[in-house]
Amino acid sequence: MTEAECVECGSAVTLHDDLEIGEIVDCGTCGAELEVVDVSPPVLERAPELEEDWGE
Amino acid sequence: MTEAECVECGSAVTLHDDLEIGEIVDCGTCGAELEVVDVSPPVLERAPELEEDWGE
Amino acid sequence: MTGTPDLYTDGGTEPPVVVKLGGARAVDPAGAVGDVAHLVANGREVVVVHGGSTEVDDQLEALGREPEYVETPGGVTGRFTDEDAMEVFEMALPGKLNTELVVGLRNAGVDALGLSGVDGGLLAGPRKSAVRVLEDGKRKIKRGDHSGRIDAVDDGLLSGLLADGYTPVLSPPMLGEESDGDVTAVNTDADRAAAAVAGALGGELVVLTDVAGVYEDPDDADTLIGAVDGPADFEDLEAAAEGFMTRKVMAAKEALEGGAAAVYVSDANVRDPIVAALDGAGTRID
Amino acid sequence: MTGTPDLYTDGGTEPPVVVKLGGARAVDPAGAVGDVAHLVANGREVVVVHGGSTEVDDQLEALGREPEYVETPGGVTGRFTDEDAMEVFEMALPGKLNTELVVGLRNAGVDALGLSGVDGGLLAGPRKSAVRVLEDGKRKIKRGDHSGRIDAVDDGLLSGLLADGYTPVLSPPMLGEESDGDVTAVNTDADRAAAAVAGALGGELVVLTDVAGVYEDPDDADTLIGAVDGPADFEDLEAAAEGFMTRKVMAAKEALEGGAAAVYVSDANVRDPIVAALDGAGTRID
Ligand SMILES: [Zn+2]
Ligand SMILES: [Zn+2]
Repeated sequence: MTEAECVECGSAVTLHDDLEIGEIVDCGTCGAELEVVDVSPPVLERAPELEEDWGE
Repeated sequence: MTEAECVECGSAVTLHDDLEIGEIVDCGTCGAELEVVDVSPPVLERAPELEEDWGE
Repeated sequence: MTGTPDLYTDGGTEPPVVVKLGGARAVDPAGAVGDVAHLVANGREVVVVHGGSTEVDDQLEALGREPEYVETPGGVTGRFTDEDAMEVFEMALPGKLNTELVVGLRNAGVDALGLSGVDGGLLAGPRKSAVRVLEDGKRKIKRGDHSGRIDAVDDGLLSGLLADGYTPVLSPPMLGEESDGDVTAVNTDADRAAAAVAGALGGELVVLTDVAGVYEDPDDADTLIGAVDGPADFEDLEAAAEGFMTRKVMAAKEALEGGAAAVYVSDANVRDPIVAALDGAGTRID
Repeated sequence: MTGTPDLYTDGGTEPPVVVKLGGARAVDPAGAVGDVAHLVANGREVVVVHGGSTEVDDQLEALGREPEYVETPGGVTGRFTDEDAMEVFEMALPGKLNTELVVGLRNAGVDALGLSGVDGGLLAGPRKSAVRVLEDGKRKIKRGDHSGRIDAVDDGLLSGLLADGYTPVLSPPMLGEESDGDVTAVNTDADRAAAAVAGALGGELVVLTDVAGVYEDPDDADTLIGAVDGPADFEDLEAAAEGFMTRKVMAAKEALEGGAAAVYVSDANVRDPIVAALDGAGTRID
């Protein structure tokens, strides 16, 4: 178990071990959706809002 | 060796054994270019004039 | 939005017909091709839009590659189009299918002219390279997608071609605009492309599919919804639509909001399928 | 055929420029793309024509198929395009290459719009399905080819697009007319397609290639032929041209006979290759 800081509220966010780049985790304190942009050490960024869309 | 009739002048045209459909033979009498359109029995037609052309 | 006939650029009172032909194998374009020829011969302006998702998969497989589909957290399944897949997409749609459809229409007497959404910037909008996906139960951001949603149609290009007697035959990709101003060919849904075109032209949109229309209960042929008129009806339609039909209904909504005169969802595999649709054979949405 | 300036449809005194970009790997379009942008920004009308034979071979090979070439009794080597090969041809040229070139030009600020010869019947002529070939020393008639020679260009379509500010980007196939009146997409040489377009538009044809121009002796860089003016000069040029350059020279002849203002054969791999060609860097034929 590792931790990283929520970029929205500054709280510590607990992360599981097999964390992958691109994964989305929720901040338990403020509820923000955070994207894992690096894993060693873990770095979180606000996850982009994306419309549900599709192509052919 | 087989023979077939030239469609241009009516002469007998001598043909070799391993004749293939599409092959062009010349009439020894009138010089016409003849296309082999069937092989058993051999049938000859006037070979079409075609421009030298090419694509990509 | 219909009712009172308006005068259109061709001097007639009928809006252009935008026909969406399927990419699904179930949708045989033969009947539709002859029907487009009838409409055009009778002076109607027609724009054809086609998809071709299964052809993309077939060509990917023929090249020894695996089509990649992703599921979004909302449950929508869609193609993930990376750079290599986009190349095959271009080969399958504007390459093979569009050329074949143009030739087929020309053999039926239609002066067909094929364009993809990148040509002349015909179908343009922001590129989306990141998608939210659900993978092994995990929500993830996946980057490198080539997709987008159309927010601009060059209707002047289409009107000009129609006025000159051509029948435009359109296909994805669209022109995806990057945040740095560059453009890229990107995937977009052909139903929604057809909807954007119908909206921009104020046309009637005919979406041909492999069922007779939208059903209240897809397992009961007697529950075909014939006409949808007004917001309350439309809510019922949205509730009734299931599976791939959800996308057709969303396209219908986008078309009408964009200015389309009416939308018809109808069966491709009947005689004269477009005329049948316009005559009320399937589901008509106003 | 040049000399006295005429007034063209755009009110200017300069004819459209028809630029033929190579399909050969040696011809890098990057310099040409920027150069087209310069010309268009300066008010010049430009039509781009491209080939892509090596891309067809690459895609055939990626699909596990063998490109088929035949030799004619006259010694000309050419692709034999059967139905399957035609499908791959459509994928490679109007599909992949045309889309990529249109996107590349749009990123350079050009309002590019791609068309193949089948679109709107732009490049049309009789289909030839039979070819005379030399196989194992035997002369044969081989049938099933998809090829043709352009005898009609829809110059009105091109003029209309140019007048509206678009830069057409054209590629084979052409529209092959069968003896029964049906049409089929068929292969045609892109140099000759460019020549037909330049003739129909009365334009200047710039054929970009991977050498500086036509040489009296290809092994001696000092023997570049700068200007060819009149029939006697042209006979010398025909005598000097060897290998693939024979086809460029034949295309030049067809362009001039069809009404082109001038033809330039010049190097693609220099800075501003089109402007350099127009300024006399390569071989100019009048
Ligand atoms: Zn937080
Ligand atoms: Zn004889």
